[in-house]
Amino acid sequence: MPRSTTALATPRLSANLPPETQREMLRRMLTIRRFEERASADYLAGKIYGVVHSYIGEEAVAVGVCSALGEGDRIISTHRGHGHCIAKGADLNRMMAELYGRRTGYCKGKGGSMHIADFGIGMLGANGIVAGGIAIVTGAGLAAQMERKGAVAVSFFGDGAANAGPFHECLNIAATWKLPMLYICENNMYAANTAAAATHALPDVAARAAGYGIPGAVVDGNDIFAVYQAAARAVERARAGDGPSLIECKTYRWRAHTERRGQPDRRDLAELEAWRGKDPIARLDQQLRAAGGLDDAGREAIEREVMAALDAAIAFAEASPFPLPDEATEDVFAA
Amino acid sequence: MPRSTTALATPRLSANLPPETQREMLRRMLTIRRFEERASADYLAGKIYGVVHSYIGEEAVAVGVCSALGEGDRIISTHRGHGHCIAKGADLNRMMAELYGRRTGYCKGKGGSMHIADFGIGMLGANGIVAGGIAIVTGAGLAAQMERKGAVAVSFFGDGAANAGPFHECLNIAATWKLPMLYICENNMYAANTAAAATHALPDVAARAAGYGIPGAVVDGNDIFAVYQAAARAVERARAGDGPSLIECKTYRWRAHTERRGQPDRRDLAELEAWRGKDPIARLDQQLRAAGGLDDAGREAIEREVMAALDAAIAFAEASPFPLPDEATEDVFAA
Amino acid sequence: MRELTYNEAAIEAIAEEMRRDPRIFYLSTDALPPLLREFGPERVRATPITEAALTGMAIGAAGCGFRPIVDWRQVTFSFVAMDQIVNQAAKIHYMFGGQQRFPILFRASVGGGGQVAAQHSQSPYSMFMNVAGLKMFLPSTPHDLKGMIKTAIRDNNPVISFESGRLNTRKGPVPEADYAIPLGEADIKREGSDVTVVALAWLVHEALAAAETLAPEGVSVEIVDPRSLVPLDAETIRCSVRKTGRLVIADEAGPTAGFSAEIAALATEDAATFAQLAAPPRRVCALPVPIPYSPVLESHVFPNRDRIIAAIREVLHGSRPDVAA
Amino acid sequence: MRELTYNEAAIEAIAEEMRRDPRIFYLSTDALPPLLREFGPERVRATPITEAALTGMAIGAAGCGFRPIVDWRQVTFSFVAMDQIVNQAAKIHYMFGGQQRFPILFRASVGGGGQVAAQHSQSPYSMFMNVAGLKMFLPSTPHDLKGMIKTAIRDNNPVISFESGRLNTRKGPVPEADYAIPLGEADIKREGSDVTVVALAWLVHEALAAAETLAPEGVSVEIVDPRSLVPLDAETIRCSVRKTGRLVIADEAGPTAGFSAEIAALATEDAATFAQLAAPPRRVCALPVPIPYSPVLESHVFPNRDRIIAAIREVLHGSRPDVAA
Ligand SMILES: Cc1ncc(C[n+]2csc(CCOP(=O)(O)OP(=O)(O)O)c2C)c(N)n1
Ligand SMILES: Cc1ncc(C[n+]2csc(CCOP(=O)(O)OP(=O)(O)O)c2C)c(N)n1
Ligand SMILES: [Mg+2]
Ligand SMILES: [Mg+2]
Repeated sequence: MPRSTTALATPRLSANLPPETQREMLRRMLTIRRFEERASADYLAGKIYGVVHSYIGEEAVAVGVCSALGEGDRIISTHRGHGHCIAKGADLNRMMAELYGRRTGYCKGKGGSMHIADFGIGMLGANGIVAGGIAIVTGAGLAAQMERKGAVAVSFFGDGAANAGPFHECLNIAATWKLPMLYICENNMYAANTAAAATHALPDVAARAAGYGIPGAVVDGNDIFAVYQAAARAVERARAGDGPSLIECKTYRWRAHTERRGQPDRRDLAELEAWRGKDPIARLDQQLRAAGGLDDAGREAIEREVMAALDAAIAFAEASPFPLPDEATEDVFAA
Repeated sequence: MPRSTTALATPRLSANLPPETQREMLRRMLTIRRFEERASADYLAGKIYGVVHSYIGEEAVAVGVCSALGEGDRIISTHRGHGHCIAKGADLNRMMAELYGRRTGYCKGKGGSMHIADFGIGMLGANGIVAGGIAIVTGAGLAAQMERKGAVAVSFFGDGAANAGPFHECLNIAATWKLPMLYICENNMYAANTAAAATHALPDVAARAAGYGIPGAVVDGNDIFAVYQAAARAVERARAGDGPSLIECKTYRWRAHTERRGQPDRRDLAELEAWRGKDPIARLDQQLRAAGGLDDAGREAIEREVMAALDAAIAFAEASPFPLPDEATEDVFAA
Repeated sequence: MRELTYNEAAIEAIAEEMRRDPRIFYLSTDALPPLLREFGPERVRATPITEAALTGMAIGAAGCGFRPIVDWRQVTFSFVAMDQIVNQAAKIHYMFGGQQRFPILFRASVGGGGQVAAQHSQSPYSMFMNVAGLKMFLPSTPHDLKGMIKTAIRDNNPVISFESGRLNTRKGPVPEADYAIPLGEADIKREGSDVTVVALAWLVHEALAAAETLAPEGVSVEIVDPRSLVPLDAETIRCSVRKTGRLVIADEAGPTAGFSAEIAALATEDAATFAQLAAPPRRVCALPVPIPYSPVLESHVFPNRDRIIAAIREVLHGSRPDVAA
Repeated sequence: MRELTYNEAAIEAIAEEMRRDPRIFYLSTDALPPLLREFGPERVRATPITEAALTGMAIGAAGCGFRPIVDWRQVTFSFVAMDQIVNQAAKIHYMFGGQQRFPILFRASVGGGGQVAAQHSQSPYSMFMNVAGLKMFLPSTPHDLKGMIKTAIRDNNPVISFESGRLNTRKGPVPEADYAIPLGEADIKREGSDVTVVALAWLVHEALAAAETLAPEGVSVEIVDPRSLVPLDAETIRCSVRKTGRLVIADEAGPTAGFSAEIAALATEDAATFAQLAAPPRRVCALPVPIPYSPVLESHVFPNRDRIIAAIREVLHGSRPDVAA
């Protein structure tokens, strides 16, 4: 890795990225990491309800892809949605308030972790249904094509979702209509407890792209530059009217499928340890330092900034009121 | 044509097929042709109800594939199902009686044209839902694998169905579990009035096979030997435990999507005429004659035989009683 | 007034709205020639046979400011899209705290009578009624269909237009002038005093025929056509039942947890209505079986004017001492 | 008697049947460890996330002589399989004239209470009840669940086992000896004389609590648990209502065209029952909204013992002169 089944691969561009951009990537990944650490802790502490799916370990995918997008571009997420929200620029206060079930949250406390959305920034929502978002965001791709403003739409989905019908229906439609789409498969090797190796005919989801005549690339999902490059090329292609691309990011989640007491992680611990060694954040940190773009002080400054924003979000959530019971009957229909 | 995207294509075997086998193929294709001619006429005459989808022009696909199957093998069909029934050896009397809505029909008059099935001969049914049969027959493939008797299962479906989710879900499962399956795409270039060219990213459905690591072949669906060869190789592979194959048969339907008065056929008439010139029956007839396996007398004998069987089926249907109204409440559940 | 068929009325409503609002586009596995001719292939798209994807794409496009129409054609085909309908379209506005509007019109042909057997003869609207977050209607006339489709297209939510296959070619008066019929208003298709028949779509016409047959016997039948299923005009129905004291519900669908069950429940659970109810409500529905092919069997399964007449006679004889009906 | 949780009872039933019959195999997107350990990966298959394909494959395998179990897990996920459920599984035996049997057990967890929001808190069983050709049940105790799953696995038709998520870890007595509970038999969970409460699953327990609260006031509550939704034991329900003269229906699902509407309809449309009904039937259901996430909102949406108590008080005051209740 990174290996590629198509034209998508290119010489490493990291050099071309200004250090401040690279530091911003680091800050975003770190924000996701710390947000998820806090979400898990607060979930186990009973301050967050229902179910939480942690994105820790996969930060380079969301941040790498979203770094290649503009404000007018739209994305959709999965049940594992916090990382995509943060990468697209969502407000931590309203995110945390939603997890806390407060009326100041993105969904007024109606959605929770699996349903955070911010249409204002082009984040079309997390989704509790595996593959449920692929068609919705493909509709956003159709909208972008009809709007003729050069916007693109991005579908994030897992290896598990790649075996579901909507993947096929939508890739064919997007390829046939040349929709400005990026299909980003986050292959973290598992669908809950089920290994991708046991449910996929081939190891690479990207190999399916050829069947639709579109580019399919496999990239190291823990190498933010590899992800960024592949995404940037695909965005270019989409904006040029040449249609969709499929990018498979090989990565791994560090925590169990969901945050739940007494739910054993059935994966091989050695495998987990090996992947923890490929921490995408440490990797960018080292690359930046090696290139002279970061030192201890700089890293600490970023850490402080991130923790300050997170503490503010927690404080905002804690201080926010719960909805009133009667608000449950509001928002069923739009006016 | 025949061109191939994989290893499936082989030197023509027609020479290896004994003439009586080839004459039997001709007889079956002719039976389908005459059955459909009569079904259309009787539909327009009001003796057959609901809707009828004619298989005329595509006979070589059903007969070519089923000629490569044994009794224990199972197939599933589509809304255009008469040809597959006849090719697998269904009883013309009970077929026609079903179309006539009689209690002696395969479904006691409950199913009609879109739902003829004969589990006794491994014909798992026509199906009114596009792509609706693909998963069902994949389950028959799983059954065959678990039965360990070397049987295979065959899914017939159209170009339209190839764009639907079940195609993808099932090909991946069959490839992953190495199920003894044949996926036969009857690409007649249209889904009702919608041209395949407008709904498929690539001209060849078979190109999608590579994404699952299985063989995918494109064959001339009007060349019964090409179809037979591809099917025979795929059956061999399936029985050997090597898993599924996808075979795309390029063909064309001669009549409108459904038999309905006042439903204009929106296809290009020149295109239709060109394909009528590629009549799979005339083609086999000529090849047989050229090889000395058929003369006028032989052909007439087959015609007489076919018409006799068809007349008998009509007579049987005509003579059969309609169900009693109360029979409508029977068969909702099995005992 | 000029007459249009039920189907022509639907197309006219859609064409008028598409002329008015460029954000409207139409997705279907078969592009309807009249719409395609006028609006072209970008706004009237012939799609792959992927109702699930079309439904999801409509949600996404709606969330981006468009106003899509998805023609599922037969309601049968909407079942492949059920996840997008139930898990996404119905819930997305609520789940996301109302931050975005999702204006979508879904079209689905329902009903039987064409000998197309179980899969293609379905009337499952109560399955959709049970899902909170979807509006829907099933009109009985070209006039009502046109007016309600126009309202639905202007609504900022997903709305399902169920359209009766049996009525497609039936003609009726449709004004030339622009008009819209609000959702949630039942229409009294015939006034009467002895019994209330709540009927849908084709059965409104069967009920009218039944009323004609019974009139000479001095039986006065009131026929209430809810037209809109969600929101449902319970008050007009209850009012009529309070007046007549008797209730028959006629629906082409099966009875079990059906539209007819909901009408029986909302009438009887209302104290004032219950107090006036002189006889048990009666459901005149399809037999609870899949729809068979053979005409002999199919016509036996579906309700009709004769069964409505029989039900009316029944409820007229059932009677409760305390209620002067 | 030894106690098992609701979930343990289900697994025990399945394991016992799998030991008995080698034709049974289990398809699910997550292989249940206890079953996988005992029966291995050929009979207990972890599959891709393709509930539609799994459902169709079960139909095909059943038609070839196997007896598959498909675990949809959350009923939410069954919606991607709705075409296979409604258009295929429910109709295939009938459509094909009964020529082949299709024995399949489908499992689906239903209900809310876990703050998992709209998509993962659904109770749509009435949508399935409306489809002719499917059997289904929703038990309230480990004992009933085990006995009904065993019956379902031995049934030669598709049967859906709806299982209440709220009850999963609730314990109850389950005999060691083999037993089966027939479908279509309601169970009177508590005898009483003043009012009939027809309740499902978790609400059976809420109704029992309500009955305890009201007993000291001299209110005698009869609690009928239908257990089986299709076939539905209308007679036991009607009998109870004829005895008490009053009916409250408690269901975690929304009311519209729901199970509760069907119970109200089948009770009131029966002349003998209608004649004894002293007050309008009352539905105690979830509010007709998608289920919200925040605990404050979620608990407001769902029915509970207090709302059952309030409904019982209401129907006890409503009264009809001609009926001596
Ligand atoms: C249609 C559907 N089936 C099952 C589930 C239950 N489920 C939730 S997440 C998940 C695994 C998803 O795996 P993947 O797509 O690889 O995403 P990941 O969790 O690995 O990020 C499953 C099976 C679901 N949400 N939707
Ligand atoms: C899910 C679904 N959507 C739509 C239809 C309506 N329909 C019936 S046949 C057909 C075209 C099928 O085309 P294809 O699969 O190529 O088969 P062909 O008719 O060409 O043999 C359509 C759209 C259907 N039966 N099922
Ligand atoms: Mg995964
Ligand atoms: Mg075709």
